[in-house]
Amino acid sequence: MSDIALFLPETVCLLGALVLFCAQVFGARYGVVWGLALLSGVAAVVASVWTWPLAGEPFFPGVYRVDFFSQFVKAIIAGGFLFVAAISGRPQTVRSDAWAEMPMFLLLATTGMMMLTSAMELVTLYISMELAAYPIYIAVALHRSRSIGGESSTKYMLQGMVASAITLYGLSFLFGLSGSTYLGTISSQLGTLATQPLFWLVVLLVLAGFLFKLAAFPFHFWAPDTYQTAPHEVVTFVATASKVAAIAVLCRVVALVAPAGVDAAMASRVLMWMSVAAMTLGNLAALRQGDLKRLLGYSAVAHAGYVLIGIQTMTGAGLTAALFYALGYAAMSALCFLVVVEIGRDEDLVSIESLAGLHQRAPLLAATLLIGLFGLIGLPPTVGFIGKWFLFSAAIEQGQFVFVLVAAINSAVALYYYLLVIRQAYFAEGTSDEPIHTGVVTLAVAGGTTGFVIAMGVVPGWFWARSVEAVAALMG
Amino acid sequence: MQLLSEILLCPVGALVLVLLIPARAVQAIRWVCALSALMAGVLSVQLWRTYDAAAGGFQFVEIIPWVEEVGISYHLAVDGFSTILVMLTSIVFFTGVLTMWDLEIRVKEFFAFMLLLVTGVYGVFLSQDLFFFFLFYEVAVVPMYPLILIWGSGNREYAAMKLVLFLLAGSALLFPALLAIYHASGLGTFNMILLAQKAFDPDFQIFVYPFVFLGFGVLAGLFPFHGWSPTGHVAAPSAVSMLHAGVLMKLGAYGILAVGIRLLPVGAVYWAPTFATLAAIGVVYGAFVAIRQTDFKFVIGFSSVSHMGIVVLGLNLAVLGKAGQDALNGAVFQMFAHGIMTALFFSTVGFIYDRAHSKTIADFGGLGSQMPRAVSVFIVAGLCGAGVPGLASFWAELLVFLAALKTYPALGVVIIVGLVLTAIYVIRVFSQAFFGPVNDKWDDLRGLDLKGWQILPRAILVAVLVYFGFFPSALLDVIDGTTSTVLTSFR
Amino acid sequence: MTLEGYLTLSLMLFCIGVFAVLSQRNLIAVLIGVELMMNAASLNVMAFNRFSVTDPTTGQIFVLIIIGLAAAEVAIFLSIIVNLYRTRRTIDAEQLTELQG
Amino acid sequence: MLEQAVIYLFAALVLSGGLMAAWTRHILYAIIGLGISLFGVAGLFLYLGSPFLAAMQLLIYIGGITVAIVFAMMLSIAMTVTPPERNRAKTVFAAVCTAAFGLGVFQLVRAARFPAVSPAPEEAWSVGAIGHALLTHYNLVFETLSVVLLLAIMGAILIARPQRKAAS
Amino acid sequence: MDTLNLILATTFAPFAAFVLAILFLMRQPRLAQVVVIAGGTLSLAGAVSLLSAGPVEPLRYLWFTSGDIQLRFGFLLDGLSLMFGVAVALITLCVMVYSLGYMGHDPSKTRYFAMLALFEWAMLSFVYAVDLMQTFIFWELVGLASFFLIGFWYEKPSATAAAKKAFLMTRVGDVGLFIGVLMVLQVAGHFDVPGLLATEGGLVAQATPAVLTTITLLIFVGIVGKSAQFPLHTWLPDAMEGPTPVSALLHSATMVAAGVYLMARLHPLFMGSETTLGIILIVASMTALLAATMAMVATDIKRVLAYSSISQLGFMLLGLAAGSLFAGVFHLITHALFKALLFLCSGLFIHHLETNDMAQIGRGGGRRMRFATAGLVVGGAALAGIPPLGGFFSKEEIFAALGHDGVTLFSVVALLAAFLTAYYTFRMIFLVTRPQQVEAVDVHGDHDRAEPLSMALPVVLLTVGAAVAGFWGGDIARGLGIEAGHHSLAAMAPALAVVALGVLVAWLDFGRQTATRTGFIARMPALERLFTNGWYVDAFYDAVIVRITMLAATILYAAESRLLDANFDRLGFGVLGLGSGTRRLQNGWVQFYGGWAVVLVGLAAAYFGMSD
Repeated sequence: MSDIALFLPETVCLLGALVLFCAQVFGARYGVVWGLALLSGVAAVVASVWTWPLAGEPFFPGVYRVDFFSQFVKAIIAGGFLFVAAISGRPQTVRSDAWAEMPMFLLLATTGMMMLTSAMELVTLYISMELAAYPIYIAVALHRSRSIGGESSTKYMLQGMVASAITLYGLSFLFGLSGSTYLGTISSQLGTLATQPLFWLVVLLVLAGFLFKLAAFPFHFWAPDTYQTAPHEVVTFVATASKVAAIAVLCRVVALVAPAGVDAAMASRVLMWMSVAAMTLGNLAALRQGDLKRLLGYSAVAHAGYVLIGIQTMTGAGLTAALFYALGYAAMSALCFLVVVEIGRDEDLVSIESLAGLHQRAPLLAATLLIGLFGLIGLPPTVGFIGKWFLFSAAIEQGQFVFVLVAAINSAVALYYYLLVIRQAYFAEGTSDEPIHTGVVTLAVAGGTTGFVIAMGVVPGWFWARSVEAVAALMG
Repeated sequence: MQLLSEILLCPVGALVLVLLIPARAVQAIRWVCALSALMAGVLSVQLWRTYDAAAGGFQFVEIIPWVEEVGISYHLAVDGFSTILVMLTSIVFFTGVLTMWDLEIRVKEFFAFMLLLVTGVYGVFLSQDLFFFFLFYEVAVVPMYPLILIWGSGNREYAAMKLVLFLLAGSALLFPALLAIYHASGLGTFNMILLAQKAFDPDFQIFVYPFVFLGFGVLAGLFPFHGWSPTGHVAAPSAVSMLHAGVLMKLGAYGILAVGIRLLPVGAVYWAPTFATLAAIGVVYGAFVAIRQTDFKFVIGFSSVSHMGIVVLGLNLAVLGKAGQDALNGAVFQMFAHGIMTALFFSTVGFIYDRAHSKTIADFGGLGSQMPRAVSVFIVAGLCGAGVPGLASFWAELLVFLAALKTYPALGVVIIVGLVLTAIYVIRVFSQAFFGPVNDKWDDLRGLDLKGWQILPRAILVAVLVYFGFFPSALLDVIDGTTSTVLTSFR
Repeated sequence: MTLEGYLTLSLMLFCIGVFAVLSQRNLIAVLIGVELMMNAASLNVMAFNRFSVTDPTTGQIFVLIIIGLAAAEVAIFLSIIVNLYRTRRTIDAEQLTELQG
Repeated sequence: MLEQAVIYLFAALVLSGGLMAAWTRHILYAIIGLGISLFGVAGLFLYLGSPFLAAMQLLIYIGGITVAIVFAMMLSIAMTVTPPERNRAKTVFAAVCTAAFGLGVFQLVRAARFPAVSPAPEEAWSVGAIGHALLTHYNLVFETLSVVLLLAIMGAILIARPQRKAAS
Repeated sequence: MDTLNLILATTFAPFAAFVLAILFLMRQPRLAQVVVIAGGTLSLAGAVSLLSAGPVEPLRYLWFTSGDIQLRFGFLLDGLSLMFGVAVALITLCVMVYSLGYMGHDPSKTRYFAMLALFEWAMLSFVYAVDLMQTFIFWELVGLASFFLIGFWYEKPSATAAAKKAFLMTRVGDVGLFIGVLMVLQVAGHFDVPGLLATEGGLVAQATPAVLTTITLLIFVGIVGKSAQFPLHTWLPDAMEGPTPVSALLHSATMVAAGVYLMARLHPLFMGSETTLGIILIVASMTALLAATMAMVATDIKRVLAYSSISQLGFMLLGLAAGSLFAGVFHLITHALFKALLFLCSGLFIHHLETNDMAQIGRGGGRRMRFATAGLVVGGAALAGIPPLGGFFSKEEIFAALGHDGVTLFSVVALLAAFLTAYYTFRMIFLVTRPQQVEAVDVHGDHDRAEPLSMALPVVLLTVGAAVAGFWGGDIARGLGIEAGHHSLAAMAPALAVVALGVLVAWLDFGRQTATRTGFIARMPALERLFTNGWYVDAFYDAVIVRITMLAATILYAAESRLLDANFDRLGFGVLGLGSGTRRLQNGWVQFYGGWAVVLVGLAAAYFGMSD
């Protein structure tokens, strides 16, 4: 019973996937499927939040850990799924014969991500990673236009496979170095392991798969392509839930090796350089983009860099900041993609030009986009500002002044392309004045998420306290 | 709720209201803004009257813990400086709303952004928490982009982008610096009053101070990082220029003062000669460049560079001890005076532009007979800019020049000679645009001069300039006590 | 053969896989490269399982899972290739350059 | 001695098959190379103490995966008939990258110290033990694998099938 | 009324009038006139009653405090300020009344009268100021009023240009004064004039000689600007573009005399520095001579008067610098009266005959305008120094002061200037009153309309004043607390002689029936050109100073736009270019992407390998 309680969120997701599978088999109308998906999403969120006070290790000891960290992140991931489900009322860019399956795949991926945050054993970790990845590979390929979806899904999956093979190779060494697949056991041997350079390389290899998910340099090349050409709803999922899961597992791994102290400095340094490269490349490449989703893809690369600032500190404060930022980032990019979904209803590709006149056609969407982009820029009163504040603060605490300076300059550079988007939405005159009709559910979600982004920015205290608690559970 | 929160609430509340009012109810939106501005004004005057200048220091303190784990709190308090700067903001806010009363395009959005901007400005002046200080700082800066872009004129896209990029590049310097201050203190608090009591390691101060100074300096129009300012002024709509030059640029100077000088005294002293020179160059340079401008707003823009140079110069001289009191008094006074003055400038130029659709000086001629009131108002502002006694900025310049002369005689002489340059560009505008043969082209402007309530905002600004021109002690008494407190660490 | 020998062998296999992934033009051949990489990892695990680990079931299950996942992966990737081939009429990695910049 | 020789033979198979797969321009040869290499790996598994895995490797990999690849190969008739030219620059690039990676890892592996234990008793290697572990310690993994396989099959079918008209 | 209320009424009555007029009476010019003249009258009454009450202790009130600086606002009521105050108030009132006629048809009358009121307020406050900073402030405000009044007819480009020139050139002087004043503060720690002048603990005692010299020289720079001394004198002739009453009031009688007044006020300080006195002597004597030469060749009556003002101001400064406070102040007051008179007379001519040219005035029948002609002759005689008119005595005092140390170069120059003064003055009188023929112009008949009461009355009043002013010397000396010297006829002889010579030459050139009506200078064309072009000072300014300033502005503006701004833009575009470059990394070759990952992992491995 208690095992079921501890495993409740994943169970709910799996059950939801099963129900969706059945619905699909029986040829239910998409409206029904959508309703069920929403229901599953709500149930998953509720289940995750319900399990917040719980802690324990279901199945066999050491395999799977349920603590506040994992459940907190699961709630976010479930929230991400719910968001995607909510805006998928009419997923036009998804191949029409796959509408019914799409929520199921995403729900399975959600399950994988949830497991990822709890997995304490290498094989479980690996298989969770693949469970989280495969449905997305599939979903990306299910674009209504094969010619658009084909290339990017191929590239995406290919890079994913290579990254996961690298991870796998790393895991094999980890297994060999410690003689165990249990993270608990591995961390207990940290004292001897940490003195070996190979161990740190192996940690890096293991991180490859997660850095890939996070779209961090040098595993970021898929991001712009996939963001640009995958179905809008799927990208939304990739940009929100998937990122959170990746950050969570990065935190998990880093928390594992952080006690190595001085020995961890080199790994930390490597992550720092990755962070610099990611944010610089991401921001620079985004400067000259014409496609909104592609731009957001590069922005995601840059944000991966920002998140790594927190992670590379390998301190509680840094991980807390990274987690906090992950939460905020998911919400912010969700807002942007909500607008993408709405205006890209009939378009395979969403160019920045197509935002022209948005403030007239759909003032609320324009405002949503504005808040989302303000968040990504890092402006108050959104969470983007305080999130960056915490991240930078954690790094400064480690004396990384120049690094933070580089990051701050990066965010100033980033301003340019975000503002161009805002300019298009708010300033350019569109060819059509026709209002964009937005569903009630989408509007509600937009309002809620906007509120969330601002609430996190204005009263960060509660969220920060939760993040602190979560990281305490992680490190403890 | 206490006074300072009430002041802050005025724009915030109005913002919420404006967002709730449908965009078609233009008149309602205007009235909400005007009333909130009026209320803020009344409260600011109350603050000014009730602030106990004799006691000095921080008063009206409000602290609510915000994120206790990291020591962030909602912490409002004012000293003499912020008291008068809050008043400045209120005046410019109110007159700005009135100036834009005729706006017809996207009124709701305009006032929403403007209220956001004003919120940020109030927030910076009132916050005594480093985090909120920076937060409000960013809040104040960013609405400039849409404001210029959508309601601006001329090369607005370029100007808006340039402005925001410059300013946020500045805040990129601030970001690590402020955090470094927080961590170096080891106090675990962002409370600026507590941080100010902490004696930071001198090497640390010397390292961090330039970041703080330059970061805020960009916003203060510091030479050579002033490029955004004239371009931005030119493109912006009048109320935005008013707020921008009148108040926003003061944020930069105030930041240098509140963070740089208060928290990092040793660094400030170490760097003061360098930065004082830079500021002095800006004073003369801005004046020279203004002479060659062909556009009203560019003249004003470069004059702002020049005048803000005086402020920054004053701040730097303040820490050098020889005439610190005068320098700092002068700098703060100049912030106020320049704020009102440029607000007046832009309010009027905007008015003329809205009617004539030209800002080119050479296009006009003899405008004095066509729009005598608008021109008179502009002349008052111009004379204030030229440092004519009887208008507020004379005192400010007097004090700063005095300090400059005492501290660096040669530099002092140079910037005082710069007064001639100031006179040149001011008089040049007068004689080219307002005097001289009447240009028939603008005869249809005769009926369009300031009238009725349009006079009100300009009259308020002129009245303020004259009032403090004759009764400087009304400001100086408030400033002086705080100045001595700030400067105790430099004696 | 010693543990080091196996490790070197698997590293070489991994590198061969990497080389195949990076140099082959046919996407199927690229997939083969990935398979080689995964096999290298399997070989590693089994070697450690033999020489460094007390409980040999762990490694075996690890490899079993790897094989299973490889099967799933191949299935999905092949279907994606098929999907690609339908419109592009090619599975040449070098011709997939529509998305750039 | 003989055992060692066989082990080296399998190792040679692994490498040569791999090289063949990696170098050839003909997809068919590549698949054959893969088969050889996998066969070698299976053989090594045998000598590393796990006949079970060797069998699995043969069954699933060579029997399943390779065959699937062959089917897929038939799609791309054009590339099968006229293998594409080798892109010299890319090959060099690939070689350099690979070498950097290989050398980097190699120097660390060589320097690394791994725990050495005496070989486990024979019964620990039994298939029964594996089965037991799969149902106890690794039940989660085992269940998950089934989900993954299921979704992979569904996904593969969904992606590869010709597009139908919308079902809604 | 006690002194405080009296002085406040004196100074602030015009201010109140100004505020009322400018804010509320733009549409009611008649009412504005009344208000302003009422204010002026009140001032005059106040000034007179203050003078009659005699000197009192200075009044001081704290204006503001900044650190250790205390700025006071107050009134210094000693003989000097009381006398000059009355002169100012009197002449101002005269000019105001005169303007009723002169500006009667101007549409912007209110603005005009308001500015006159502003001027009077500023000037009186300046005169009575007890604090050096207060002095400076009102000195500036006086200049401001001057700017507006010169440019009153702003549609006229020449007026605008003149106003601009006046403002800027006096600004140059003001900068010197400003620095000087600030230096005073640095040395003395306060601005209190009586305190600075005190023989014990005053500035002379506090400052080292070098500092004192610097300070006084800086203050003198201000005086040079305001009192139109060489080389900053060129704005004054141009300032004649303003309405003639304004010229009478500001640009001859009162405002330009502010410089002289300031020197008189601070006389003890100047006496403390020999160097400064020497320089002042040189500058003042040069000015007196140069301006006189220019007046010789001018044809515009107002310009002649303007040059003469410059020259006479030079005389005053000569007197002061020669050590005689009395000489300077005496000449200041007499000059104020007769020069105001001369301007008002010229205004009558100009108003009626609508020409500035002396010859045309003469031909147009100027001499038939009785009040104007009478005033012109009396005032001219006073200017030339014909006894027993005002100018004779005051100028005599200056010669005496100069001759105190024997015959010096300065005395000679002054005599030369006095000769020229007599010459050009009578040239003016003769050109107006003795034209070769009078053309039949239709304006002859109605002299009442030509010289209405409002304009005639002040002329008459000032004519009387100019005539009798010479006999006030004793009173003025007493007011200053100085024993007036008595000069023997022998001492007066040279001056009388040169004046007589001047008149004679003027008669020969212009007065007699057969005169050619060209000056003797026409026989020296080079010199004539030099004089006509004002010794090429303006040309020098245009060619050098203005050009250098504008060149600097141009260069800096070019630097701003091409160097600074362009480079920031370039930086921005550079980053954008980097962006385009970075995009090329994403070249579409998926294997290239993989290569990155692999090679970087290899590099990381190498990095970790280095740890040993």
